[in-house]
Amino acid sequence: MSVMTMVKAINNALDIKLNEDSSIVIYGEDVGVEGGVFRVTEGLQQKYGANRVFDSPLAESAIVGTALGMAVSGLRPIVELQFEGFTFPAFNQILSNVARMQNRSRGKFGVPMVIRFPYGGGVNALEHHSDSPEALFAHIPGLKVVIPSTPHDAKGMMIAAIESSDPIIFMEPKRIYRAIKQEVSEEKFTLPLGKAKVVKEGTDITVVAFGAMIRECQKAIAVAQEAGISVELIDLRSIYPIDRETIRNSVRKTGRMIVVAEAHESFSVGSELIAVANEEAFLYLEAPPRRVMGFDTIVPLAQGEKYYIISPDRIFYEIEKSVKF
Amino acid sequence: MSVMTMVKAINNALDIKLNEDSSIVIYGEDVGVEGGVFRVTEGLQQKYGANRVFDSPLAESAIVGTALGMAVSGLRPIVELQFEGFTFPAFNQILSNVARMQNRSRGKFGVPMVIRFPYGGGVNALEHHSDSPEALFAHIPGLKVVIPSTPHDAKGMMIAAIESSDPIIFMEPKRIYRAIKQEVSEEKFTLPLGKAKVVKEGTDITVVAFGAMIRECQKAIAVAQEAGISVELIDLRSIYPIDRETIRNSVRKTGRMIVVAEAHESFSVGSELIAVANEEAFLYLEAPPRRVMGFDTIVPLAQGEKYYIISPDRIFYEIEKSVKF
Amino acid sequence: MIQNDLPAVFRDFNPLEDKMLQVIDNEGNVVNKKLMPALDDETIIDAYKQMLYERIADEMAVSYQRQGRMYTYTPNIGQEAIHIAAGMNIRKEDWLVPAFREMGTLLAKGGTMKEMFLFYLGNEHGGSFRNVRHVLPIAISIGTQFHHAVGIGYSVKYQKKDEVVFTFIGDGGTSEGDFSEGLNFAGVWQVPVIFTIQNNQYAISVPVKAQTNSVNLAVKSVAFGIPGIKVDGNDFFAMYLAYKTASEYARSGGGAMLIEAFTYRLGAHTTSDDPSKYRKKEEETMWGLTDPLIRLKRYMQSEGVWNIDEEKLIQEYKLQIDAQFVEAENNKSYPVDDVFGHMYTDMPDELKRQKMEYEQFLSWKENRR
Amino acid sequence: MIQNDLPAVFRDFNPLEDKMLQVIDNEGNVVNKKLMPALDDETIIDAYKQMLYERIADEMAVSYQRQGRMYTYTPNIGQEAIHIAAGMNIRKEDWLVPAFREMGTLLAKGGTMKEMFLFYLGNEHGGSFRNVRHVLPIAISIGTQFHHAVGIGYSVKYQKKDEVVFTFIGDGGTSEGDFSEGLNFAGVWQVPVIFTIQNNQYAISVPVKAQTNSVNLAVKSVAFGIPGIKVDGNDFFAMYLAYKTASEYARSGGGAMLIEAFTYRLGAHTTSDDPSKYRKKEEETMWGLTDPLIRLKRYMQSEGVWNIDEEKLIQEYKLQIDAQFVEAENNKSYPVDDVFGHMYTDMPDELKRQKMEYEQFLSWKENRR
Ligand SMILES: Cc1ncc(C[n+]2csc(CCOP(=O)(O)OP(=O)(O)O)c2C)c(N)n1
Ligand SMILES: Cc1ncc(C[n+]2csc(CCOP(=O)(O)OP(=O)(O)O)c2C)c(N)n1
Ligand SMILES: [Mg+2]
Ligand SMILES: [Mg+2]
Repeated sequence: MSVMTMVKAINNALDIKLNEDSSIVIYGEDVGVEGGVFRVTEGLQQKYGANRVFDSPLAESAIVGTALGMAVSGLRPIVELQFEGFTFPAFNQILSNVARMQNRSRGKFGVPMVIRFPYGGGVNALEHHSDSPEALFAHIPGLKVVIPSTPHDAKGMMIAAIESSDPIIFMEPKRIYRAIKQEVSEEKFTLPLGKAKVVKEGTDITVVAFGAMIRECQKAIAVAQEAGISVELIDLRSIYPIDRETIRNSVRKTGRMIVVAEAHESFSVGSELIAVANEEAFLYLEAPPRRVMGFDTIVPLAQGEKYYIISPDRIFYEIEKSVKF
Repeated sequence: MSVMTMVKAINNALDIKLNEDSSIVIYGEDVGVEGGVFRVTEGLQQKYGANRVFDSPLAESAIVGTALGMAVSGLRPIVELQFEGFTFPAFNQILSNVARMQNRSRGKFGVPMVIRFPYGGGVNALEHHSDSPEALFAHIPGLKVVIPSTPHDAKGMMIAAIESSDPIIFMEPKRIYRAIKQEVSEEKFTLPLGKAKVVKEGTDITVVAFGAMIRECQKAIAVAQEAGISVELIDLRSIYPIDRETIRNSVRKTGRMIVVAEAHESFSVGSELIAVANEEAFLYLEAPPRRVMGFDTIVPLAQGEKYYIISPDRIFYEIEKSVKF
Repeated sequence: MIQNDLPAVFRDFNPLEDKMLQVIDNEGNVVNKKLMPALDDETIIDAYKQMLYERIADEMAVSYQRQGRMYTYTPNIGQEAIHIAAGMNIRKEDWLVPAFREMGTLLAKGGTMKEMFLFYLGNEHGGSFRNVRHVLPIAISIGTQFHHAVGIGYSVKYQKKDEVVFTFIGDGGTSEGDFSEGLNFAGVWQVPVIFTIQNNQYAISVPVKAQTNSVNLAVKSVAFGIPGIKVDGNDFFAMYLAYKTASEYARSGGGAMLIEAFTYRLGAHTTSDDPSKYRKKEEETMWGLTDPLIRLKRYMQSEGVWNIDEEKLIQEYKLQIDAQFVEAENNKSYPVDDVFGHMYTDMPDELKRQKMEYEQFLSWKENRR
Repeated sequence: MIQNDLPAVFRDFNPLEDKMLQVIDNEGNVVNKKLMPALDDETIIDAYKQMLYERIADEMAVSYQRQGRMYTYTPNIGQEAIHIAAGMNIRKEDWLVPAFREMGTLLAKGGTMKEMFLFYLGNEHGGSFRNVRHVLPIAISIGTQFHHAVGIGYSVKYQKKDEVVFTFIGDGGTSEGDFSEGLNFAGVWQVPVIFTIQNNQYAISVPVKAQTNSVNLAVKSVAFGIPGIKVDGNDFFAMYLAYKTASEYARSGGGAMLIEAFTYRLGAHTTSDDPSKYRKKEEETMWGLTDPLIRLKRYMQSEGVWNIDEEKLIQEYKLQIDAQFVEAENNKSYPVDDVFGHMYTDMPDELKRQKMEYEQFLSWKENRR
């Protein structure tokens, strides 16, 4: 075991897999010499050479599209897109090809590749550096979309993603890249993709969140606890597919649900989870499941972000509202 | 008045606006000499000249991005993307710039432009020609997304879209481009964007649909009527923003809702409408609102489309299930 | 100056000067003897037969579509020399990353007309060419295929395999960002990829003049530091030479090459298209004179290579092709598993649920009858 | 051959031969007399002052960031000759479509350091340059700005206005699909757009050699049929001449031109970046010798144009700039309306609802205290 940040845990996962499987290559903008703008790939080029870990020209569509070419011809590429806001030049490749190659070829070609990128707000960044586009990817059939919230999960999920034969969108909550430190095993381990985790059991209300919002929820839950409200906290982890079983069991138990996420609320994970709660636990619902999410606005620059970013206060406010409904 | 198909009605709307406003230009792949692969722009180049209606090189990102440039410098461009499946090369321009220019410039630049394209299945087409990506656009703040279901609405909504100072995504259900004929006024008229329409009043259940699905719902509703079920049919028309008032009034009245749409069900308009129904009418709900939508799979080619495309049978089945809940 | 990188045989054809590689003219006369590839008669006859087969198959496909027995089809008529020349240079281990208008190359690689027909009858099993080695499925999001080819090129190089990647695009496709990005990556990575632009003069209704202001399309290679050459795409020998040279160049570690095959789409864009809307009969007639089949046949006749009973061959091909069409047409099997079954290697619960609910509906429907 | 389209003064600088336009050398000596633009002393002094102002402002911005008074900042150090030469050639009615590293040009157009600071303090009002005519806001999705510039070019031409569009990109940006698509549209539409590639040798840590295999970046113009030229970006006179010529060319209906400004990013990519990870001190030192300010100063001194009390000027600038920073820093006003108020010309009910619910929360929070 050793103490790791999420950056370190992902780096460690990449290191383990590069070491054991020579078909893995990693590339993207500045991932080689620089080790990535967040240093997630630090040291890997030195260790594994520039034909396995390297800088590509600045073109996201090509980065993703060439990775698909590699994935159908014997390699297992892992590509980094520098920020979530710069995934969109690659959107056509992702939607029209990466997600479809397996089906289009009737299974002739598997697509073992990982597209990873930092996402989310709260870091006082420029435009395009604070967004949470998970819903856009989750609506695309053929992809799996996952988001870890701890160093431990990040490592186990990354190794599972690399070992998956399906294309994985691996979103990394940049706000907690270094904010959380945790004991993580140095050994190889995997966590199943597609499974949510009950972070804390409770009986009055279910709070579903993921990524950087887990920590904010925990703060709100501490306050709720003092107010005598017993909250069950679920870390969704897999955005697509959604782990209906975990949602079902929890909402049937508590009868209440709020979804906490940074993205714009319309057409979001929040919408989807409310639909799931209705389908899976309609007769158990005691209050309308609600979204505690970002506005349908551009994420403001640093000075305005205080309004946009979900605070523990706001989460508590919504918990209380739901419980009092 | 004259009898028009939707193709003709949109053509007529474009004609009226080109005629009255010289700042309007129309371009895209094959829209000039050819008049568009569906002939929506037929005759307009001859009438207005090749500097107002013209073919562009084959590059969707450039088509949309240059239109944004025009829109901030005095023109009102209308661009055609040839099929919904080919909007994605332009996705970055749409999300990162078209939707954001107004906010980014703090209102210095308005963005009066229309991006129009045919979408949807049921026409025995190749891959990328049968998709319904409305949710992807509706999740992007800064856009309005609309879909007409009749020639009359298409005309009135198109004129309103062209006259709007905000960027409009105008999706045209290609399956009913020529399938529905209707008396439409030759005069100029507009319909407010953002408003749903109650196509048929009813008391037992609300069916929300749009585009080509309205017709399929009407068939199912006829069967339901015979079975003694009174259905209220809402044509959503505006995907973003959603007309909550119309949904609220209807669902509070009927207590039941199904959403019929062609898109993949996860993270869809269906999800969003279920969330809206919960937020607006929770205490009135008598059965879980449900999605009657496409699978989370690639839309199959012609031979497999029978499974994917929503049939009146399937709509009736879900209506009945909900009413019997 | 970038033409320094060109293989020696190409040096005289600088696209910056809009030169075009040609071996025989429209009459089938050899105009550049020293470039005539050393092919034995057998091989030339085989090439003609393959081109003829593609032509006949194409015409039949169009007629099946007209009879309402098949959906919209994309003919290849007039571009056969490119396809067969590529097909004769692509080995079993080489990769083919197609766009959507290179039927002859797909057939040469081992694909069948039955598969082509199945695809245009609306069944994914057709376009997948599942049983043909190293062929990607037909991809119609224009430009995207370039990246796939470059990625495969990287794999090949990384794995030190002796494999070359062939990929195709149309003249219209050169305007897409992916075209340029792909060539740029190929230049930086020095991968063994042969990029062919089939410049058939039109992107649906849009002529190549409206597509770009560059002097020709081969010259675009300059922007990415890879050699480029413009070749008469209706001249089988020129195309053969181009592919042979490019393959050797790629295999010897030279890297990528861009070939503009200057040709003409003699037919419609697809069976839904009416070219008379956007081009003149005279233009079509003029280009008809450059028909690659006629040219090769004239050459063969004047060189005494011609020994084909063409009418008989055509009848033979028609029977073969029709048999394949009928097989494809009769294949009505499209189980619901084909919708759900290939989305993931391991079907997630969410899809299982959707499939199950759908099957519940199907059985309700069944019972209701 | 495409160089035929080049304005006469540029004919000698064929990017295909990797020629570079230069007027003065590192020592400030005139190396190409016949190309020296006819500028009076006044103007040259003004140019130097503007470059100096940009330099000082930049250094101060970096130090505010270091003091923790401002967020991540993108310095311009070393690229001032380009910015000011462009600034002196861009008229009030001309358009500026910036990327994110052309501060001097933004200032020349009428933008203020207060706005720059406000932007880097996290307020959109800064980057919008709301009160400056014909300037688009700072756009950081690389490459996308090319299309906006081309679209404005189309507007200008359509409306028969005498306006020219200036747009910028980095060397890294040339790999994005939008770069190529934009130039291609500009070639076909023949629009009055001047595209500048600021080739500062790096895209963050990636050197230009890893970005493309083309001989230089100007040569990419060949692929799109527009004239291109490589210019010494640290030579104010060369850049001035380039912009003057390109502007005249554009205004006289010649259309677009691509200028590669060959320069060096003397500072870090941003204040979060550490160049020592990816480049050698010696390299930085070597490029330091080509510093555009030093070069221009040497020229001015040897030509007897120099009459500046630089130390005094710097002190003056520092006071001015600091005053603007303090103003920006004190502007803490960011009403919630700034989040919701600019999304649409007419706020939809949906946003009104979200805002109202948010305000309910705020008042709950207020009451709870
Ligand atoms: C990204 C994308 N945009 C638009 C289309 C629609 N489309 C299909 S074929 C075609 C024209 C292609 O022209 P070209 O590249 O010259 O190839 P050709 O058809 O002539 O072989 C268009 C616009 C598409 N398939 N993909
Ligand atoms: C589409 C896109 N991808 C990635 C980034 C992240 N990014 C910001 S600056 C930069 C490097 C840009 O290099 P270059 O174009 O040479 O401009 P320079 O910074 O040197 O001025 C990158 C990769 C971005 N802003 N936009
Ligand atoms: Mg073509
Ligand atoms: Mg740079």
